[in-house]
Amino acid sequence: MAEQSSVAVPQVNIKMKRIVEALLFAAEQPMSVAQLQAVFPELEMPERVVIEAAVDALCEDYKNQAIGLHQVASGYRFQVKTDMAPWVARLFAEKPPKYSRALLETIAIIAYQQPVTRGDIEEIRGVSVSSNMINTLLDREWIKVVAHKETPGRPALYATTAQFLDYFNLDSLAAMPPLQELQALALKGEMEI
Amino acid sequence: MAEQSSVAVPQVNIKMKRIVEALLFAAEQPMSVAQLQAVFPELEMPERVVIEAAVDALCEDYKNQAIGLHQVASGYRFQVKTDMAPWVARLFAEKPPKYSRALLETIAIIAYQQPVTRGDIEEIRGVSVSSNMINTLLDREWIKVVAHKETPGRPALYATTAQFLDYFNLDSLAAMPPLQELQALALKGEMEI
Amino acid sequence: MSDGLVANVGTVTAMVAGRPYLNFPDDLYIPPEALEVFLATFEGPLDLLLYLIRKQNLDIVNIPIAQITKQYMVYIEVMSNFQFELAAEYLLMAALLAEIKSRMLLPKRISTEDDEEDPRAVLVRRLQEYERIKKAAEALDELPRMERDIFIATVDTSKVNVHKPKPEVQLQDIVSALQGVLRRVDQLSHHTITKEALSVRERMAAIMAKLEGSDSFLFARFFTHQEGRAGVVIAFLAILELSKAELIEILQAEPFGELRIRARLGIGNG
Repeated sequence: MAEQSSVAVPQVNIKMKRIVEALLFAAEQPMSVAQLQAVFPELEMPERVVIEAAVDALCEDYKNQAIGLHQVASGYRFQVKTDMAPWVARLFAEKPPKYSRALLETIAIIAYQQPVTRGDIEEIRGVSVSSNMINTLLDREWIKVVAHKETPGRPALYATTAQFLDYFNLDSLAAMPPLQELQALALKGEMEI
Repeated sequence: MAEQSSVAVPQVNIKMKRIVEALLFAAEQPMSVAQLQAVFPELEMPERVVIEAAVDALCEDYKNQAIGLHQVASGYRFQVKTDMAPWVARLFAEKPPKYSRALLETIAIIAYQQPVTRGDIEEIRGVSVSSNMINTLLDREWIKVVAHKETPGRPALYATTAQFLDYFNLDSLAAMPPLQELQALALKGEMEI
Repeated sequence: MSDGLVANVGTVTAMVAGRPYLNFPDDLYIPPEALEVFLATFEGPLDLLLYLIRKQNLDIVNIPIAQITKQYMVYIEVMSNFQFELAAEYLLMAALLAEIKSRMLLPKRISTEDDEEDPRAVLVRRLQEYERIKKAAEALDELPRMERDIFIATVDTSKVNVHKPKPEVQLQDIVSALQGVLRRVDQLSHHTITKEALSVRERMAAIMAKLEGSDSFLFARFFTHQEGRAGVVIAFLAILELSKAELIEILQAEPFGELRIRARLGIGNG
């Protein structure tokens, strides 16, 4: 790759390489060349070849590290090299991953308020809900899209699945713990009226 | 760091360095030396100094990259170098959260004067502190109850957590910006009453 | 805080401060809402006092109590003239200032002079303490922090061919996450969380799933008689709830005809 770049591809721009490196590490999903280009202001948007040259140079930079840059279907992503797999496996056995508070809040809102749209969840949480979070829950098959709301954009309506209930060993949603706060809040609402 | 290692610290073990690198990238939270050690089988567990030498060597390796190894309160983590932050911020559509003055003052009091009760915070700020504010800080795991004061009502004593320091990119409380000195009082008689 | 607003109010007070009355000349009138915003920019009476001291370049360690008390009272009176709900702390501070001022007027008794502290000392110390926390909070806000300046470098571990265990979650984690949300909702009272029984919520989701991709169903198709009376009630409540949320439509082709349920068609894309 490095050899190619000295022939036809433009000189690797060091600053560009650093920017692409930072973006690929910070993004939590693979990024395509087009997505990388879109990060730049319109007038400064680099050409495809410039991004590609930066990517090639990064592949070279990380050749001997424990992680490397790989191309997957949806773009480029830094990955742990396969020879490190046994160690990474030991790490996860030692320190099982945890869900973020934001994700727990999201699944809690879906469970107790279903069917809800992402917008509904955002409204209740008061902050935006990332696609990543929804995807994690869909991947885990804890939630599913039950319908689309007939409003502009036809947002998906999410509900919990049977797998979600199975995981928590519940036979129905009604078996979820009742929330005292919920009742207190409802009472308060009635008093205001 | 590299020079030290040739004197007292054991030679950097290339394999060890790669393992530590893979583990730090794979872990989703900062990892301490002890946590890194614990990944190894008991009989092969490396000495602290061996891990530390690997960490030092990695710091050096990433000196010119767009990301680097950084120490925060709960351990080491790879993070994007701050000069690249403006580019990375462009990746995310959502604006980063802003914190209210009330919240910042409350957490500052807890950080600098810990352990403190809610009453202590109110005394310094001169206004009442809502339960919500304390709950928000507890939910974020920025503070925790470390004890109860042996006074009537046994109020909770709050202290900051490692997660709080991690969030603000600090490795210890001592790294917080220093508090301004209190000036000596110089009260003279009133001129106009 | 808005500089323009602060400057504005500052001018008014300067004009008013020297005078014993509080009638605003017409050209200096500030709408009460603006005063409210102004007051809201302060974190409490200490913050307001600090502002008054700093605005006039007074020395915090030697504040002229009479002068500062007078100004503070002007603000408080202006606020209460507009019938703002002043937090009790502001009134408490007014009382404290008045007390200090009156104690300073009293002749000192020779015998107790040594151990009697200057009545201003406690207040000045509190102001100093507060000011340094205020500065510390500003410094904290400036520190590089996650989400704004610090971004964690992540890599994909799914390809290393190891079984990555899924995070384990206890039911209690979900309940406490929701409780956290509810506490916040409580704070921002304009959001409402409805309190339908979960069995109704579950049925609502099931009905939507059934309607997805279908045209419509007869009303009766959603009642499962095997579940008995309770099942019928839950289905009925779920349908009413969905209708209220404008997710479904209940149609009747002719008077006394059978009711049909269908997913609601949007106005723009129906």
